[in-house]
Amino acid sequence: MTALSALIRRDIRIALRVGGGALIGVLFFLTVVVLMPFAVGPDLALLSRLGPAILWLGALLASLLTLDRLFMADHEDGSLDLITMSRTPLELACAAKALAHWLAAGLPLIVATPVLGLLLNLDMVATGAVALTLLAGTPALTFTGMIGAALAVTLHRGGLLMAVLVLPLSIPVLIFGVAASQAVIVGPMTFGAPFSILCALSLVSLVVGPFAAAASLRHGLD
Amino acid sequence: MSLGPYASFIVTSYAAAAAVVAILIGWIVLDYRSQTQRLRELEERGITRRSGRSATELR
Amino acid sequence: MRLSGHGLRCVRGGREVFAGLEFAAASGQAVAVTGRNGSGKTSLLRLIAGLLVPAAGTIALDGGDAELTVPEQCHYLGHRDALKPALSVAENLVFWADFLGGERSDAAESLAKVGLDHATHLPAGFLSAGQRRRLSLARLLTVRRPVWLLDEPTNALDVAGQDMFGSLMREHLAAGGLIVAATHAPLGIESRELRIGGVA
Amino acid sequence: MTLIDLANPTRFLALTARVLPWLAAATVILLAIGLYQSALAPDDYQQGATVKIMFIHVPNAWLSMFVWGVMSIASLGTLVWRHPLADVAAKAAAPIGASFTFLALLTGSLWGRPMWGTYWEWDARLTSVLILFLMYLGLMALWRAVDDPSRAARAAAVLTLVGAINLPIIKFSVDWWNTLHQPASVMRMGGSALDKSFLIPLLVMAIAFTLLFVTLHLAAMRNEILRRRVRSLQMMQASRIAFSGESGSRGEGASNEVGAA
Repeated sequence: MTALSALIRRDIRIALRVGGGALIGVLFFLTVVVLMPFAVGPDLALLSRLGPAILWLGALLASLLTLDRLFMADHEDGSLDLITMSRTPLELACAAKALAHWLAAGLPLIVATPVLGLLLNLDMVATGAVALTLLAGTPALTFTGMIGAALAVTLHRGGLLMAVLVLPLSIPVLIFGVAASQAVIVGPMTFGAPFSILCALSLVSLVVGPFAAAASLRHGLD
Repeated sequence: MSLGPYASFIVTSYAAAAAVVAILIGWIVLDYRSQTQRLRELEERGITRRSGRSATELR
Repeated sequence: MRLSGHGLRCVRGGREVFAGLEFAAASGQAVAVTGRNGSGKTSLLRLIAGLLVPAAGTIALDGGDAELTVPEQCHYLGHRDALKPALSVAENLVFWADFLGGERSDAAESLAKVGLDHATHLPAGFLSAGQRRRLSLARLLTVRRPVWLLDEPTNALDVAGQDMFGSLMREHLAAGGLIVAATHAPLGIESRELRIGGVA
Repeated sequence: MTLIDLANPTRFLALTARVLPWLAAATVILLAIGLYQSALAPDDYQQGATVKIMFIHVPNAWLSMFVWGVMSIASLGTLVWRHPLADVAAKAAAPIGASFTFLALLTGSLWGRPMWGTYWEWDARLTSVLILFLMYLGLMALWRAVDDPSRAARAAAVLTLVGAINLPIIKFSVDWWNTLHQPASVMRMGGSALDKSFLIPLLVMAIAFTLLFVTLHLAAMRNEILRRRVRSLQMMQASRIAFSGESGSRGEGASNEVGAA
């Protein structure tokens, strides 16, 4: 346990220090969401209808695009070798890294949601629903995105390739995340059904993500 | 002076401005203290500037 | 304790690096792996460290902790320092000590041994290449592991640093540890030579 | 005291220490007068008492642009004149500018709520200020992303100047976009048609806030100079460590490693 908490603490510390990128994700989220009205038009009624979708897309892109350095930095400076050799199972180490990333980069997105909800003319209930679905859904994004980050190390390519690999995997999360938020705002579905599927998706990715990432890292090291 | 039906908005605006300016001042003061503190620590370890002058001295 | 490899074959990128490699080292012994560039010195170390999978052959550590795998009982000091420039010297070292776990000694003491005790709170990014190497060595001292796998360990170290490193290696061997080092330069301690890739 | 004299950071620190108390005092006095006058200002016949929000909204909106202007001049100083304090000035101004811009947005939306019925309207002015705010945040992120301040300075200077050129274009585009969708602007504050009873407090507040900025900016610049001294001393310390081995009791012999300074 000390090993994992040490890893989590280190990653969060690096993310928050000078040169770290924890808050750039939030800034990206903000910028993407602000761009939308310029394409859609400033019609508040329309924006509030599209609001959950815009927020979800923004959060999806922000949480996936910040992921591509998750293993790359550790690979470049040799830390990944030591992590692989250590007595901590690589799966757990991967899970710890993903958790640290979610705490440093995912949680701020959820905190920023109410402000953006204001810009998109969402009312309190709708904003709360979006924030809640993001809270349940972003772990799934981080943990599936982690697989792409591990592949990026293996293939020595980051950036767009990773996005292309991971974005299709995140479609289910997007579907149920937006569906659950829309259910609160317009109906006719109940909030419960899509939300529990969303939670299930998160739980599944919590299990599958670390194993897939660890497997791809193990085979990719050379 | 009566602020009318929207008093809370006016008060909030002024309060927010005061709060943000207070945070700015607080940040600048704390930052100043921590930087001078670190300079003093470095000096105690015998690390001085090439000019030989004290780094914290302002005059 | 005895570290040995039998019939090791290493294939990288479809090219056979070496085959039928045998080696053995017992407690208190150092093996200097030599050979021309590309002969597979680094590959051998990475095979032992479990970072590469041998195409054939086995690696065994007799007399080690039966609960642990061979890599878990090794220190690997590669070309890259595994240091984060944003963290301080002490934070870097304490992180690895916490993460790697097992028996450990005082981090401050190790830093003093490698001559970095005045830099504990400086960001690692301020260190020179030689100082970074010293910090990596402090990791080997802080966390106890019987087997040290060293890849060109004296790179970037100055003469004084090499002397310091020599005495640290001697201490480690005297305490019953063993060392496998890939090197061009003389290791500075008594060692058996394992020449791979044949005579050029 | 000329600009050349100010190039010496030590002399700049001395000047700052002398000037800051006076500046702070002037700021406090002017702010007090401005606040008093705005409290006495009459209600607007259309907007009622909410017009009082204008007295802080407008100075902040003015500063949001003024600070970018200051940073642009500082950026020219970095790129063209290579004035040693220019990038210190640019870096120190960014968070202060961002704070004022944030206040302009916040007070704008609080002012808009009674007028529009919502906190946020994609009104051309507010939207432009929002984009400006994002650019401030991006600039701060750039400063943070690069460890070496002199390297970050170049990049930030280029971005600031590009921003300065782009801002009018953005403003124009947003205006066009806005009128395309909403023929009638929701809120019109006649600029020069403002009554004298509003104009004087507004001017006093604007000057007071500008003075506040100058005070904070000088103090933040002083911090930045000290931060850089800490940094360079730490670098010196890092390169000196090897020598401390010399006097160590372990007798490992002298090391003459100098380290990357």
